[in-house]
Formats: sequence, structure tokens, C-alpha cells
Amino acid sequence: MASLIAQSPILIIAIPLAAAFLIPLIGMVSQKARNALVVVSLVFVAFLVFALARDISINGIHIYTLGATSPDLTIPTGFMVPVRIILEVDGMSVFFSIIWSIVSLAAAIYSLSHIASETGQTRFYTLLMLMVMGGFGLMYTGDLFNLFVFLEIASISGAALIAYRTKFADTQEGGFKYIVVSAIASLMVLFAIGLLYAQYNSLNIAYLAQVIQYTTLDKIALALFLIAFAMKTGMVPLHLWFPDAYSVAPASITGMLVITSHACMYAAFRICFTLYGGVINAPVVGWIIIAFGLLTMFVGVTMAVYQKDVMRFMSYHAISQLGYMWIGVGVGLAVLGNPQLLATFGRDAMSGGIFHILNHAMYKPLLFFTGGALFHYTGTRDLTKMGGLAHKMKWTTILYMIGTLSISGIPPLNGFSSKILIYESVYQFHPILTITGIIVSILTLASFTKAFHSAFMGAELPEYKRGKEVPRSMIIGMLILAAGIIFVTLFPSLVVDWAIHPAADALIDQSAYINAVTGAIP
Amino acid sequence: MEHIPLNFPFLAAALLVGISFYIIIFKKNLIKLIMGIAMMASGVNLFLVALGYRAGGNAPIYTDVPEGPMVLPVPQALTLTSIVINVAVLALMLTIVIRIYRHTGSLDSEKSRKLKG
Amino acid sequence: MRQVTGLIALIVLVAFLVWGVLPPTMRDFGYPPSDMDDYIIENAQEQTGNNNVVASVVFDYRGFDTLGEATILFTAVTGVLLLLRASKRRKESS
Amino acid sequence: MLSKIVRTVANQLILFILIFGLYVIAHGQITPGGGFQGGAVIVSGVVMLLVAFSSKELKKSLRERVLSIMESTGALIFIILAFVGIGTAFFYNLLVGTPIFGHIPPIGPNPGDIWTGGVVPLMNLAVGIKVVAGLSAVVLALALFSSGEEVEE
Repeated sequence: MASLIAQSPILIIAIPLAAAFLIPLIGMVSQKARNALVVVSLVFVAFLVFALARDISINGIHIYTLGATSPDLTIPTGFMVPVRIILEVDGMSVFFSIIWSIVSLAAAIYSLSHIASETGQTRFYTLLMLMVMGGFGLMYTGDLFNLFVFLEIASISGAALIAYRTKFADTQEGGFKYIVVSAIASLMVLFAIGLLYAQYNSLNIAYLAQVIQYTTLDKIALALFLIAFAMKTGMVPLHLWFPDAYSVAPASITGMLVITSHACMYAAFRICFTLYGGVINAPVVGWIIIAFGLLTMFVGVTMAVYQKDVMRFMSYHAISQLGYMWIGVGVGLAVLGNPQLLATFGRDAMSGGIFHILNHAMYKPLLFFTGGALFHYTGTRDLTKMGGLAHKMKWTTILYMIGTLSISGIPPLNGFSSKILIYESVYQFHPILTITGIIVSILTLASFTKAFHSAFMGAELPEYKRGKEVPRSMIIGMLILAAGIIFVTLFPSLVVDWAIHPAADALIDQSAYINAVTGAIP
Repeated sequence: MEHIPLNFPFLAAALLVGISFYIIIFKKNLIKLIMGIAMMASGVNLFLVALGYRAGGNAPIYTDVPEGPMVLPVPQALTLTSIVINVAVLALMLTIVIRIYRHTGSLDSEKSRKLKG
Repeated sequence: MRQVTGLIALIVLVAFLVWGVLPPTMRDFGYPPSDMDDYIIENAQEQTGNNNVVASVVFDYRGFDTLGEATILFTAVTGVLLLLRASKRRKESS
Repeated sequence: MLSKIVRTVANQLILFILIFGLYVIAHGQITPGGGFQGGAVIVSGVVMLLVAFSSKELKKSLRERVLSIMESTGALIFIILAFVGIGTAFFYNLLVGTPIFGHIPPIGPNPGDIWTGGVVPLMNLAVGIKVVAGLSAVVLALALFSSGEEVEE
């Protein structure tokens, strides 16, 4: 067991990868065996993630050096600089990977019947496992170039999966936009990595954080990193591709894409707090992030009000919700250099932003999954053509209501607990942030109520009289996420103490991350 | 090869990236867009491999190497990785464009934009 | 409008890139800092048994990147074959 | 399909391309080259065949199902080679010092010994298989699709 935990960072990445390589071979023999492999490997990975999380909460940061004579040997004997690729898992990484493991498991189970009528399922599951692996790699790696590689894996598989339903033209366009945006973003990341490598001759995040000097080149690299990751997360004004890509993918993939954008957000935090944490001009960068976060929040929700397509409508809400997280963490970044302010409200603001990531990662995929269920049942995404579906789709209706109440921040659901944490803390930074947040929240509730009314309420439409509730595996997939929401709702303080605060502290405490790698210097 | 003034190789890489940005922002044809991205990738790869050059260095392969310093191996490895990655991205992009062409009969990014926000 | 914003973004970006790679900001071409690389050049033969230092970086020191790279190729191939698969609609028409 | 001259020349030339590609793959640890480069060389031969013959013709000898199996196998060999070192650490090069590819070359410039490199030559081979299969599949699928053929499920 101890050695399993010692090896777990690499196993969490390598098991989905090995499964992805095996799926094409097994898929030729038996479809059931293939589906079983997908679910079993994801369950095992989720188990490993939880075991690793428990270990990290006890023993601190987990290091794994690939190819060294011992996994703990970060720096070769008799040398000062890390040479090999190092996986470094701290509270923040493990927090994101918990989310990713739950959502990917739910998405895989949901897919089992959601795409059951389509062709090319074997390749679909291969790409799904590759995307899972890319996400884990992105969260665990401690090496900049490795981060770029995993970013590419996640985005290429994502693009192919968005374009999965080839018989529609809009899926192809969505996939194309996604891959173009990803390609440009990752090339910008690569250029920035080149700029850092040119000066410090290293690619290790911890070592770079130790020696970085914030020269002009470093500032250009920081700008490139932030623009690229903002582009990938769909921050306004770089959001135009976001609804196009998210609305056309199979619903299970849309749920996973939401978490991919969170993973890119994680990468942006990693760059700002860990890589540049010691030298960054925090108030300026913090205010820039807050300003764009506000814009994102507001533009997202106002665009969402007009949407008739259920998936586009939810995509714009996803953009708007991402704004909350940027604001929460942005406030934390803005006061990073000031320990007193950080203690009074900065840490709480960051915790609020990170808590909101957890909540959003539960309810937004749930809402997308219910949207997918509506599409599965009616064959359309147009809200105006739906109506009276509550009569037939009882489970979906209940799950949609849970998601709606949660996203609008209605007490006592989990969306409320994170939003109140953000509101209280950012109010001390600047009241306007809280006021905008509340307005956006009200608009969110209004538009979701409207959508609920038009899809589920009213008389039963004649064309939807026949037909049954969606298949069982789709409901199980949604129930996993609903269970997560209910768990967080019931035990918010437990979750904050065990998951959120360690994650926020891991971001603030840059020196722990550095020492874990370079502390071994004789 | 003595000292090269004004960092010409870096400048060439930066200009390649700049030209590719021009193509990506202003050209409407999807194939041209893809060519822009391919060019950007070349620019970044050129930049990476130029980072590893050491004045007067040999290739870092010990088989029958002449005396003298060696150029840095890591940027070459990174460039190799990056080239393969870009090949993969381009293949997928071209596939999707072929699909779009099948559906809409056009390669104009303005015409094929059916989705309106 | 789109043209103007595009042009401004382009000029700013190119200006920053060019400014970034010219001498005062960027180090001179051909004289890189090389702690990590010197270690690899010196020890590659002994530690990995490779004459080709690049191969030892690609497959040993940074082997995980190469696994990722092979994975990306695998992903792209799977994606291409997935997207070019015979859809049901095409079967009906042909 | 091009003229008979082109087809005959292509038929002869493919052998040389194959040999050169295999040479580049096999000597990856001592000369410039390796799995990716050698694989790309061989795929260039496949592209030549594709130009000389038609994609329909080529499909008879290169089944996509076979290519798919080859690609998965190559990738699996690679990841297994990475996994065998896990007793020490993932990607640990445990063949160095053993009789199989384990010779340690004299430090400094030397004429080169093919039995060196540990797992590197094996990984080169795995990557070579993978690249050949993968890129051929892509090229073939694109060509087949453009000429209106069905691509195998």
C-alpha cells in the first residue's frame, strides 16, 4: 500500500494511458469488455486519487522524479539543478484531480448510453481516456514543457471529441474553432517557455521560481502565459469560440470540457502564484485579472439571457461563472504581497474562488448532462420547441432543479456557500465586486427559471407523449454529480477544512513548493 | 561562425510568428488559417532550436565527433517533440476542414459561420 | 471594427516579440547559459550508454515528454480516423 | 494511377526507402535519427506509393485495421518499456549494464557501438512502428476520404 501511494502520481497518469492504448485492441473483440475496462480503470484511478489526497493531507507535497535511481532524488547527486522531469503534487493539484476523477467517471458512465446509437464508439472511448490522462498530467506535472505536452493532449482529444457527431455541420465548426484556439494558445505557451529557458536554462517550475528575476523577458512571458490560458478558459473578450464549441459536443464531453477549462485556470494560477509568486507585481496583475473577471461575469450572463439553444445557454452561464473564480483568486493575488490583508480577507477570497471551482465543477456538468438528456429525448436543443417534459422525465427534472438552485446560489445549496464566501471577502477589497456578483447571480436565477419553465413546465406536447425517461446509465452519471452537490451542501465546513484551505494555502505558500524540489541541495 | 549581430535567428523566429499572426487574424480562408498556424509552429520551433546554439558547437552526438564544445541537446529534444505535436495538430485540423467542406461546400470562414451568438 | 482591433493587437504583439528577442532584453545568440545541458552532455554516455545525447534526452532524461508526444500522435490518428469514419448518412447516399 | 514507368520505379524504390528508414530507426542511439525520423522516412515511401498507385489499390495491401493494431501495439510496447523500470522509477533505464543493449561506450568521442543505449533502441523501435502505422493510417484515410471511399469503422 505504501509503495502504491509512492508510485501513485505516475500511476494516475499511466493507467488511463495504458487503458487508452488497449481499448482499440479490446474494442475489436468485445464492446462490453471495452466499456468495462473504461469504467474499471476510471474507478481505480479515482481510488488512487483519493488515497493520494489523504497521503498529501498528512505528509505534505508528493514528489516523483521520472527515470531517476530513486523517485525522491529530484536533483542528481553532486549537482544543483533538477535535470529530469518531476511530477509534483501539492494540495492544489490534488484538489483539481479529485474533481477531474469524479467528473470523468460520471461522464464515462453517462456516455455508455448517451452515444450508444452512434458509430465509432471504440475511438470515442480511446479519446476519452486520453483526455482524462491529459487532464491529470496537466495537474500533476512540475515541468513547464511537460505541461505544454499535456495541454496539447487534452486539447487535441477534446477537439476530436467535440466534432464526434460528424453528420452535423455545427459540430465540425465547433471542433475546428476549439482546435485553432488551442493550437494558438499552446504555441504561445511554448514561446513563453522558450523565453524562460533562454534565460535560466531550466524547465522545472520549482527551480525557475527560485531563480526568476522578473526581467522584461519574464514579463513578456507572463503576459503570453496569461493570454494563452485566458483564451483557453474562455475569458471575455476571448470567449467567442467558447459557446460554439461547448454547445455542439456530446453532453458528456461538454461536462469534461468544463473541467478542462478549470485545469487551464489551474495552470494560470500555478504560473501566477508558484512560478512568479516571489517576484510578481501582484496588485497590477491582480487588478487586471479582477477587471477581466468582472467583464467575464457580466458579459456571460447578459449573453445567456437571449439564448434559445439549451446548450449555448448553459455555455454562456459557464463563462459567467468562471468570472467568479477569477475574481476570488484575483483578489487573493492582488493582496499577495501584504500578509496582513491576506490574512484578513485575501485567503478567504481565494478559498471562495477555489470553493466555487469545486461547486461549479459539480453543478455545471450536471446541467450540461441534463441538457444532453433533453437532447436525447427530444432530438433538439431549441428551448422554444420543448415543453411539458416534466411529465415524462421525472429524474431529469429533479436533477435539473438541483443544478439550477445550486448555480443561482440559493441557500442552503453549495453554490450559496461559495458565493457568500466570495461576497464577504471581496467586499472588504472593493464593494463593487460584491454588488456585481449579486446582480449576476440574480440574472442567473432569472434565466434558469425561464429555461426551466419553457422546457419542463406547461402542457405535455403531443410530439413528446411517447418515449421514456433517458436510459439508466445516463441517470447514474448525473446522480454521481448530484451526490457530490448534496455532500458539499450538507458538510460545507468539512469540505472547506479538508480540501479548500489546503489548496489555497498551497497557492500562497510558494516556498514549500520550491523546497520540495530544491531542498535536497547538500 | 563568429558572433552574429542583432540576434538574427531569434529575430527571424519572432518575425515568422508575427507574420503568422497577421495571417490568422486577417485571412478568411480556412486553409490559409491552417497555413498560418503551421507557420507559427515553425517560428516557435526555430526559436526553440536557436536557443540551443552555442558558438562554434558540434552536434551533441559522440560518434566520431571533432574536438570542441557541443550545442545544447535539450532544445533539440524539445523541438523534436514540438514538431511531432504540430504534425498531429495539423492532421486533425485538415481533417475537420475536409469535413466542413463536405457540409458547407465552402472554405470561407465567414460563409461557414452558421452559429450566431 | 474587427480589422482595427485586429491590427492593433497584431502591432502590439509583434512589437513585444521583436523587442523581446533583440539584444538588450535577450541574451546574445550563441552564448546560452548551460548548467543543465552541460550536466547532460557530460553524463549522458555514462548514465544512459548513448552516444547520441539528443536521443538520451528524448528517451531517458525527458522520456515522459516523448511518451506524451507519442500519445499526441496516437490521439491525432485516432481523431482523424474517428472523424473520417463512414457515417450512417453517407451509407444511405452511396 | 500514374504511368507504368512511375509505378515500376516506385515499386523498386520503396525497398530502398524501407531499408533507409529501418537504418535510421535502428541507429538512433549512435547517429542522428531515431524512431520518429525513421518512421517519417518510411511513411514518405507510403506517400510515394499512394501517388503512384491509387488509394483503392493501396488499401488492398494496407488494411486500416492492421495499421490500427500496429499502432496500439507500438504504443503499448513503449509504455511497457517505461513501466518495467517502475521498480526503481517510471522510465528508469534498467538495461544499462546488461548484455542486451547495455554496453557503456568509452567516454568521449568514439566510433560508436550499436549494442548501447539500454532501453533507448527498443523505444526507438516501438516509436518507429507507431509512427509508421499512425501516419500511414492518416495519409491513407485522408486520401480514401477525398476520393469518396468509405473508411473502415
